Amino acid sequence: MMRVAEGSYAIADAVRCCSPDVVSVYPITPQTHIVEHLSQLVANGELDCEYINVDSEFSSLSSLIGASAAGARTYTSTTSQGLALMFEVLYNASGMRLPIVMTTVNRALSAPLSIWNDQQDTFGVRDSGWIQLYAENVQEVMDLTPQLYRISEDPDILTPSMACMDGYILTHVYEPVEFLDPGLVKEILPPFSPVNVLDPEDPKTFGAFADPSWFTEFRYLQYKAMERALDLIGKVDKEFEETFGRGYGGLIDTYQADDAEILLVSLGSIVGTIKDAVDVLRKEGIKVGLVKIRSYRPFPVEALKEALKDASVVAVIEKDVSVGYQSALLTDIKGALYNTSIRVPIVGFAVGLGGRDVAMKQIRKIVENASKVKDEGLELETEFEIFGVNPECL
Amino acid sequence: MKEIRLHGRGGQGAVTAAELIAIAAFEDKKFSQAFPAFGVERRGAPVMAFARIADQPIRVRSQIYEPDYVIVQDVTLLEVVDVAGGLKPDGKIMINTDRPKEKLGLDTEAEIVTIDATTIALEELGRPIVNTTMLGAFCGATGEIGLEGLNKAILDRFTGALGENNLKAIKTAYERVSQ
Amino acid sequence: MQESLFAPGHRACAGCGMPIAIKLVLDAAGPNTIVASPTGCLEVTSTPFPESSWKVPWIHSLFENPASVASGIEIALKKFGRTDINLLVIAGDGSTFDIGIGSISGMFDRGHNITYICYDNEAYMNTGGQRSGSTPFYASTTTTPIGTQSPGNLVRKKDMPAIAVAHGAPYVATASIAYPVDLRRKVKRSLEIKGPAYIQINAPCITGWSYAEGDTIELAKLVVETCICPLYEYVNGELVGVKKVRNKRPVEDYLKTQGRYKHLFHVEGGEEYIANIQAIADRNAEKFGLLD
Amino acid sequence: MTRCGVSMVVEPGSTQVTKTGAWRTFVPVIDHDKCIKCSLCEIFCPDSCIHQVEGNFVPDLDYCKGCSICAHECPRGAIEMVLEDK
Repeated sequence: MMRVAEGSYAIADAVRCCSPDVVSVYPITPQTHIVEHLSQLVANGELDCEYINVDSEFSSLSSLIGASAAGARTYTSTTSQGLALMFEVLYNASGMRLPIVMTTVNRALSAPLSIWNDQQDTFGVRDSGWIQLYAENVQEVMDLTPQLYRISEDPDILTPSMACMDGYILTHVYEPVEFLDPGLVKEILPPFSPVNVLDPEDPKTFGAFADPSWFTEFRYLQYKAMERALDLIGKVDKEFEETFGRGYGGLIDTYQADDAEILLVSLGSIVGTIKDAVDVLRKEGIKVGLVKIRSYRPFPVEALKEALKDASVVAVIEKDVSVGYQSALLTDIKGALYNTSIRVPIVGFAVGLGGRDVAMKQIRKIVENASKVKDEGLELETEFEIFGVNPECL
Repeated sequence: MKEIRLHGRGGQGAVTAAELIAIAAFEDKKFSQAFPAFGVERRGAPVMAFARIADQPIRVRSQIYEPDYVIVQDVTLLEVVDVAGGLKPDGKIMINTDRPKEKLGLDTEAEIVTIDATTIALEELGRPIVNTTMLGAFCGATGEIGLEGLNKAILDRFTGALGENNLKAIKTAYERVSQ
Repeated sequence: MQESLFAPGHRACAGCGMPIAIKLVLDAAGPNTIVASPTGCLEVTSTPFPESSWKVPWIHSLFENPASVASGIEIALKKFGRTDINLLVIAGDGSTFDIGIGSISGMFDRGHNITYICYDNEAYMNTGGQRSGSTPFYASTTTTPIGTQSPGNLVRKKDMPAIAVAHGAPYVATASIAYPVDLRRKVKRSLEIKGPAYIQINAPCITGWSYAEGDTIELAKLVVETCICPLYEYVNGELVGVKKVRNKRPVEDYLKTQGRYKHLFHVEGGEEYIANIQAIADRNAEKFGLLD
Repeated sequence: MTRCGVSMVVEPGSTQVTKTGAWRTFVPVIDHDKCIKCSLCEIFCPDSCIHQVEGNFVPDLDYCKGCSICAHECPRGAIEMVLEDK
């Protein structure tokens, strides 16, 4: 059934359809509406789960480590400072191969304190061993939720995952969405049946310490599971499409990309604005297209090679900066193409930091800059730009 | 696509009004989107919200800079906010005031629609909360959302006497601007 | 009266209790003071860049660490021989009761000469009113909402002052914005006593508690007069003073004025819940000897 | 804004550039004849905006948000909240 709902409310309902056993929460803007709606579902008896208000994000994820190890399907959500406080626990969850699913609302990191959206928080934990998928709109986050449980809990994967959604822009928007049918969700999401649980009948040790003769092997196995996830993400997206009639293209998606000379690469909610900009620019005769990244970890190298190989210039647009060297998605994409025969110039633009609005005219300017690279070649000093800085500061 | 910008003060329900526009438009079988100008403003501070209505799914997610319509819930905002900023010349601005429009000192080519929503809200709701009343004015002055859809959106949101009284306030405002 | 060290132009809600507490604390501490604060309403409403309401030096770092930041300030000042400066942490209850309690424990334990002020509005108000460790029984918050399966918060308010006393903090007190003379005196006393001090100030939140405009001080009085919030002070672990309640009011007088308790007057079992709150108030009256 | 590289701290008391009086709907009107100069209005004002000027307590309307705490707490009922015609 389609109706207008707030993004956070819709996500909470999607979580309900996945029947988590334990939900552990700590408030932080702009994630909070999700867990507030979940608490109301529990208070109304519409969601039968254990819901705990804990003392910090550190505790919320830590408590889910315990719950997941005890065999529960678990859920939490966080953002920004909360994700940073979880940093230590993130590695712990993935290292113990606990299939926790978390909605990670993207927000800038302090200082200066900002409650607004960018993606430095999740890019900052890209190496933590969590699957990261980024969504363009509320519907995509909703649909990702059961998909992530399915992927994370797969016995060949057993890796925690996060659905990344832009703070406010998606959490606080009201738009028409198709609500999930819990019955159909059950068709694609079997009950969680972990092999290893904390159980006195079959006592196992979780989180043993590993000396140098073993640590590498733990990481190797995680790395291999993440590689297998590359296939499963696409497969589950297809299964979802067959059941619900909505598919997202798997690891990446493209828009007007077939004959595009200028290819924009981006992820998250900005993708929608870019699609509208592409339509406008196409009407003006500019051959521009878009590659939308859905899966950032695992990183879809092969899919990207295929998508980018014929472009004259690639412009990466992301809400991230790696202070000291460019930005995460840009350097990853350059890295993916370096040892190939694809020699397309790649430029990057950090936009929307700390919630700065990204409108069509900024996308147009980025395309103009990229077009100049196409015609005149790449100048190394303009390879990466923090876009739209107040001239007083330059 | 039609774009609407709403100006109010924290606590006056500007975000709810934007949400109701989105729901009402959806009731009219259109696509819609509503969102606040995200801030840390507290009760009483000037706030903004936005809404879009279109025949196709809406993808753009930037704020609205050149609105077709502007709704101003509190006339005192005119002193502190450029409420008509970017408003399209063929657009409309709806302002809650009992002052004559020529005395508002608004710099816009767009049509100015005034309505004393505070008085209507006090009469029908007993409180000077004008967000729904102004939607009646928006509905009557622009036709971008239908009264029926708006009424349904209101009843989804407000139950009992509050819902009914809101419908009355909307109807009064709708009729006043439609005259 | 001197000009306030907390400048106007801050963005707190009209009628907010917190800035009243801050004003009174700074009045008592004076200009020779440094303040550390966590993330929260106080921080976002008083320091929107490039502005600040603070006329004393002030630092924000994170939500969970102001006690540790202040500890660092204190030892640096000691290194520079500047032991004459008043050092305050001013934090809300979310930071104090929950996420920052580890840092606070460390600060008490190490015995830093810092006065830790908690302005207590009994929930995470900056993020829209979620339950904190300070939320009292049966209050409706956005994460302990009313529903067919829930009458609001079902966990008692954490006794943070007792935790401070148990750490051996030499000065621990509770105060209220409705009693400004008492509040200022307690801040001054905490600064005279060497070592860590903890003062918890009841500060109503107009949006989170949902009450009528202008009632902020009235509610701050009622919570004391009903004995729900006893005002007391401990020096070196000994209870040395309480604010006597001359005319003890029934808890209903306090509860009925607030949206967060509205359900208690119509849900099934509401009377029992109110009786439970009354029992807490009665116990406070007896434990602290609030009545003559 | 301070140029990059230098500290991005701000000046003391600088929120005073923001006139929160713009938030107000009701304005306090003080009857100086009834006033007994107890200063409770000044003490309880969350916006530090009531001060004694030439003996009388007056709200600084640049900052007064119209919260009405002063009117509620005045022991003589000397303060009335009036709908402001801006």
